Amino acid sequence: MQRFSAMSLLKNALTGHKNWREQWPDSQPKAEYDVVIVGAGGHGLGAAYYLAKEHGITNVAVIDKGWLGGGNTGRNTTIIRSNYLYDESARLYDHALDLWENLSQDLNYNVMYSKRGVMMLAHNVHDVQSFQRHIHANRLNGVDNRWLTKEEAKAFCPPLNISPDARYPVMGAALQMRAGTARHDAVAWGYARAAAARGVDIIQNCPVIAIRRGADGAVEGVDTAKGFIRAKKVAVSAAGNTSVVMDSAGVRMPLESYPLQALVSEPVKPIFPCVVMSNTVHAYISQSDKGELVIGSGTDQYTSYSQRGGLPLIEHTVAAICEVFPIFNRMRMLRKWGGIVDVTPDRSAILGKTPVKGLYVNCGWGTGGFKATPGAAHTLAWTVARDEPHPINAPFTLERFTTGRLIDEAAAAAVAH
Amino acid sequence: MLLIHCPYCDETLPEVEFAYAGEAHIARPADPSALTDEEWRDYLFIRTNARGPHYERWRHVHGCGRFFNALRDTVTDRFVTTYRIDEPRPVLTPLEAAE
Amino acid sequence: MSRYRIPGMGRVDPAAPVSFTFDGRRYTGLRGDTVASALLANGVHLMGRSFKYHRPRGPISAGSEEPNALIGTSRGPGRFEPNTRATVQELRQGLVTESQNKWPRLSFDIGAVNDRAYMLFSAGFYYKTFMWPRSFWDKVYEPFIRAAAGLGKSPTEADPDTYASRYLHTDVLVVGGGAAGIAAALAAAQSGAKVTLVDENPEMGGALLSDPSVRIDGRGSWAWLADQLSQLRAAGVTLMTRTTAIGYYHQNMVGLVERLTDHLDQPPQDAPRERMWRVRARQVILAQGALEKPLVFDGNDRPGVMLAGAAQTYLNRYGVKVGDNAAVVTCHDSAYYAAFDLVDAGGRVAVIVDTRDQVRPDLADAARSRDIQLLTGHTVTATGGRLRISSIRVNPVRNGRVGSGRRISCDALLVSGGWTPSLHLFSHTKGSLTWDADSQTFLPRHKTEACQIAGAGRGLWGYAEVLADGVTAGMAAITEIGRSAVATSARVEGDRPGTGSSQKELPTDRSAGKARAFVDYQNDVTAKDIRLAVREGMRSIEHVKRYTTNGMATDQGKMSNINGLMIAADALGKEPPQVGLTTFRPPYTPTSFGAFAGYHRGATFELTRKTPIDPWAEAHGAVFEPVSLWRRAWYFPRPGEDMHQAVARECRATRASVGIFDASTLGKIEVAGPDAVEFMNRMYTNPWTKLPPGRCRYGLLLGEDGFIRDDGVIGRMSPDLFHVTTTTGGAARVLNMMEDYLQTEWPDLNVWLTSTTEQWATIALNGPNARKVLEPLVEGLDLSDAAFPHMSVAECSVAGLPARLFRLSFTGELGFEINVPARHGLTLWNALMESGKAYDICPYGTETMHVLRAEKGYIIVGQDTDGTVTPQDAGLGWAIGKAKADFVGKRSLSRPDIVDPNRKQLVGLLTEDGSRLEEGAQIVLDPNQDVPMKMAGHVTSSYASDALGRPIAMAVITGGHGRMGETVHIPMPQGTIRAQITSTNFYDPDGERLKA
Amino acid sequence: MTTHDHDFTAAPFLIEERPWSPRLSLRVRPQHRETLARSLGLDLPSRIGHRSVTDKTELLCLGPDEWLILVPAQGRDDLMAASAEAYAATPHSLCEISDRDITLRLSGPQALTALAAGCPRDLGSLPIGNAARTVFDSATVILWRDGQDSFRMDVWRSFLPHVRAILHKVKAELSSGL
Repeated sequence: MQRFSAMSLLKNALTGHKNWREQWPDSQPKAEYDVVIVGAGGHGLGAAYYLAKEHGITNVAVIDKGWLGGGNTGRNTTIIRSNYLYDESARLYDHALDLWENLSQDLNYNVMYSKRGVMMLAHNVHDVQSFQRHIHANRLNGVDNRWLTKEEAKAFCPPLNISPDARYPVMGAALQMRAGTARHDAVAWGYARAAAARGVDIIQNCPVIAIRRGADGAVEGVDTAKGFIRAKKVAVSAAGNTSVVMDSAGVRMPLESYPLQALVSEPVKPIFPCVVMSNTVHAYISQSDKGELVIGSGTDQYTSYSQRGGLPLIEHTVAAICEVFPIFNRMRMLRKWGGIVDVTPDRSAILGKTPVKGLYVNCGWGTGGFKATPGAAHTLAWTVARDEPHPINAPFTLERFTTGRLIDEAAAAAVAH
Repeated sequence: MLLIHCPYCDETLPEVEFAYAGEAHIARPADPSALTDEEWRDYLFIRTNARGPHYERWRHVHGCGRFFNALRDTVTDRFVTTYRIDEPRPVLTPLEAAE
Repeated sequence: MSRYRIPGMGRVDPAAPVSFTFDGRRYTGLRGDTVASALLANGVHLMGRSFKYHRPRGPISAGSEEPNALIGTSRGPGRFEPNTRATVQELRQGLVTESQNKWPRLSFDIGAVNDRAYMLFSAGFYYKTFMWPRSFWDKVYEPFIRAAAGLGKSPTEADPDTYASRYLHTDVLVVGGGAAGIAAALAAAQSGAKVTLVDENPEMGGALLSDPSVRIDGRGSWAWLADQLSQLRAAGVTLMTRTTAIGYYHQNMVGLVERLTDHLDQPPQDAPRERMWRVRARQVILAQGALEKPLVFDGNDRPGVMLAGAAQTYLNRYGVKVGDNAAVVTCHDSAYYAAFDLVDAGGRVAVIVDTRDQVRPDLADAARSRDIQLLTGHTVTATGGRLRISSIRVNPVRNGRVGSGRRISCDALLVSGGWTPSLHLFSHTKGSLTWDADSQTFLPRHKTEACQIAGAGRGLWGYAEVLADGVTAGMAAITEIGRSAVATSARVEGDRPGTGSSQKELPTDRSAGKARAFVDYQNDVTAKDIRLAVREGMRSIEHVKRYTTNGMATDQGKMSNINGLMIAADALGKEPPQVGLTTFRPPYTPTSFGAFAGYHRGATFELTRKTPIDPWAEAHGAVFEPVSLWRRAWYFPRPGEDMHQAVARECRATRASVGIFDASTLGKIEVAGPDAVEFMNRMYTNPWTKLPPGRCRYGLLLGEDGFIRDDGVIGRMSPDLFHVTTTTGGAARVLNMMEDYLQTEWPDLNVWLTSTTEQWATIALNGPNARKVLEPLVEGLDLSDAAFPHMSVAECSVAGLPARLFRLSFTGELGFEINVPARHGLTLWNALMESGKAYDICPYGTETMHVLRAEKGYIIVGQDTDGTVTPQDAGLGWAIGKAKADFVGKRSLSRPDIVDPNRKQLVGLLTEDGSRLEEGAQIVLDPNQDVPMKMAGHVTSSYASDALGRPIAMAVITGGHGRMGETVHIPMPQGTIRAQITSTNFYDPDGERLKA
Repeated sequence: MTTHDHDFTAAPFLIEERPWSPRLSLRVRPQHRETLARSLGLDLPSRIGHRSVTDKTELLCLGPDEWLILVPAQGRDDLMAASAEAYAATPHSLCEISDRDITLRLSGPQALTALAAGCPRDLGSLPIGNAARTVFDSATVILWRDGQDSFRMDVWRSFLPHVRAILHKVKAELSSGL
């Protein structure tokens, strides 16, 4: 792999950038691989990278129906945090956070992980109770997360409106300083480049038609638009389309896919230093390194694969932003787009083995998949390589929906009485 | 914003009057206690999540208040048909399926 | 009269000068000018700086697609907005504008050093560096990158303006008021259909406004236009100008934003600044025309370089000459007409450089007759000048080889790279496009919505064709909705048909690596950036776009997408459609947040529900808390009291004598019908069959997953009638859940549900003296403990009002809940306060309610439960009807993990040091472990209890019910607290006081 | 109606709060509709959104098994009695909701425009003499069209202040002439 560095940049600059090589080849499928990963998003490419890097499995193909990184990896609002309530979630997301901190150096690709702090606003007594519970649990789990008074919150994020007359007055906030954002496309590209350099084939524009199983029920490979690809191990990491792919292997999933919308404003000079989330009014906002305000919306009420999504939801989201940050009322929306998120009944991911021999799955991340990218990919690689759960992804099984051992972060933030 | 035909009001009305109510034709088992944990899980959690024609339920919550069924293409979001809760699941014509 | 203004030309009003400032300097323009046209009239081309290299830039367009001339505009405090397009902002008296992204000033900008080091800032450069040493990223590199980001400055004050929104239903919506749109609207209107015609400009007409010389039906185009508009009005067509169709949503819903005041000198009182229209149309006609493309060559961004069509617009619409000595470079016929108009208006055009070898003879002749030098088969390889173009370098191209160049001086360069049909809204619908090899453009193919596309948007050119196509579209639309009309046709003279081609960057005789040939002006993306991206493996246009940021500027690629695609396709050796076209996203042009928020700001951001007693609470200084959509009285501080003192007093008064509480927000549902009891048996965990009328019972509602969803006291009014109460936040959910089961699972049951939450005002009286306060007001009911024991309900009259009276308690004291028709709520409250005077009756709020119930161990769903708690976990196993075969959630209670004895169970906690625990504090069994610690549970409720003279707490702890008396540990930052596990029933465990 | 003598040059439309009057929700299975109608002496329209009036008692069909009854104060008790009488033979539910809703009257040349600010339905096509349960802004409302530009709006008590606030914003907006 051609190393990136300040020197190489300078050298190439002086030679008119004629000598940069392609970051990953446009591979065509071989007849057989040790592992086929379905879905070339950050999660799938990352899993391939860690398979090659940490488990020496390089005969790997990552196949995607479109272009790599063209799904939710390239459509999300790039929020990264790990201050989750339950031990299982906290471990997984904090593991991801540890990997995020060194990812640029590890991949030799600047993914611009920006530790600018994620602040979650409390608007009522119930929020305060819920956040305190998170903060205490995080402290005992070694996850950083602290309480801010509303004045401290204002000091940390000056545009914030802390007037007591607000419809939903700010009563305080929880701040995770280690959290922040990253450059989403760079994550997919960085993993793709590093994986390809280790021999992984990245096969784009190659829709999977079905997962093929043998007489013994075990996985044999995948039928694709470019023909059958033999593989004893197949890992599905297809986000919104996971149900469809798994269905072809005869595995029915506890998933529903919803449209999720996001938007950016016109670029302005730095005004917004951190990431702010308000679950009560549904406002999620940060400012990109380009100067755009990046704003996350909620999911539409109905399941859909259309990547469209309606106007009313966007109107509410923007109203919420202007309620919490009144100075943005005259800012302009530049672009809004939709993604498809796959949601499980307990809003936590499914990550690991399936009832089918040789079939692995990584899905159900809902609206929070980006932040987990390195952690999910890293532990999925382990599970695929050893055909056993990683201590960190072990709780995120399919079985939990049978036994009732749910990891219900959403319910834990139950609505107020 | 979708337009939805309420089979009870027999009018096509804006989505904001309606609430989505999940996949249709998942009947509550007559005797849940007779079910295995797996069967009960399937009832509780397993969903088709179809990419294409999808049988689903809506409630005309800000109108007549009725729950009803719909067949909607989840790729185009276009409704093929809506029907009363007591009506049988309409058979999908190949043409509609092709959509 | 400004130097570059041509008297007698344009649609501006020479008699109405308008004064404004730009970067502090005062200028005068005319009514009808945009900021750009007014500055150009004053000879000012330099209006902005680019994003990355801070290169000097002037307006390249005359419309909303402008990427360069972005300015800050303001009108007094709180009314500043950045990134306004000078080519769109209409002049108004006293308008204050400023340039952006420069320091110290526009003409001399330090940031321009980036331009010197441009070689370093190649596409994707930041992915390749800033990684060493690691710590530098947070501390040095990123802050530097972020500081350099952005164009204009964000507003810093709240916006004093208001915004409006409106729904509109129409038969036919026509987007675009040019020739095609007008023809379509008129054709449709003739059928009697309800037609709405919208255009983003201040006046209808589109390109016609820039082509006054064309004659239609024997009249000059402007006269014809005026006549058409009056015909449209006569036909009842709704005409909306300054109105942008921002997005095309499901089933023909189109979002429009109407700009109402930004162009006004003095907006009327209460006028909204903008209005969002949500239009539902049976048919949509897209007549958005086409956008002209620049040509890509070294130095194509110098101020003075401008689209030919824009120059033609400035000339004909604003009477402004963009230069004294213009040059033209083009690959499309349309630029010739711009040149001809300029000369005919007394200007000079030195040369027309056409990249094509052949030109239409009539155009060549017309050029010669105007003494315009015509160079076909030539290319432009450089431009001279710094803040304004001074010359171009032109070279002949003979079969691919670029000959030697010569310099031609000019003060303006009109460029045309051909035209791109505007299909933005069409692609919002996911309609598919097809590549047309002849015109080298994408054209609409498969439609997903009920729409027609007309005119230049379909790649048509020349008014005759476009007008005819508009009529066809209009007819098609009305036919679709079952109407009809007679098609008309228009006669066009002096039409301006034209053809052309799309180009990659122009050939040059210099090192391509050195060329500064811009594709995306604002983001400073050059042709070689795109080729570099391709070289690095970016094969889809999506990757190229994201890697180079081409097309991601505030024009959203209107200027750059196709040029970028042509270059990428060339680099990949593919046809453009194989490389793909990035999908256009709403909004069509940047749209202010305020327009989306509409009325939903401040007090009306979201509705606030208030009870009938709320005015009394407000008048008596209550502090409120938001609970779901309601606002509830939290506590009633007396002068000098803080929350803690107020709550302690309220608790003491209630336990000592009597307290009064507004419980009106509790959800209430009337469950009526012969099968009511059967329905209740199926929904709630409890058994209901044996509950006699006149009695009530605590009811517990689960989800099918077995977890607690809601609870409340339920009274049986008669054999077939239950008065169900729910939690405040749960009311709507519970009713919806009941309706769901009733309608879809058990339609056979004869039961009907009615929400009566707001029918009743509910007032709770608690305390040893509650009966004494209530008794005098009650008629038709014996309140004695014998006649009306705990958990009774009856209908009677209270204070002369019809009432449903419950005897129940959420405090452990003798308690009553009185329901009266809501409009009488305040009357009853006052009557009880009056009657309670003798007993120092004390109004209390939700906080005291929480403390009192905690002292009794009564749970709050959502606080002591969190959606993962079963009845057994909460110690409510007694509320389950063991004999019942089934009820909602029963099956889940036998799942393996649910019967696990080590589940977290609700218990009481008493700290050893008497300190008050924090709600949410985590509990461990072994305090001597390292982080991460094994947590055993957490504190769900914690209060200072006046009654017990010590703090109390409730918590869920793994296997808690089996750990009574055990000591657990709560590690806090200040140190670990020891606490003992107890029952949750802290106060009056035997419930003597209830029986008072 | 008070709309006629009102001066709409001052305000584009008029908002009045209607005085309290009894209001009941009647629920019965469609197949028992006619039987019950007979025993209660009411004319229960079968089509959702349709209304009927019998001696000062106004009825509106809100759902396949749901009717809203506006009855004069004196008629209320008789109706209750008749309902109790009929219950055994024809099971149904008659629930008093007189205090749940408050009714506004909107009238004037711009009444429709005002409603279009918050109601997504095409109210222009709502026939005079019909009614619809729908939404205005974030509140469920019942809209009765009494005339070309005369509407009644039933709103749940606690939602009224919000609805009023929005309507007043619209009023100011329309008064500005833009």
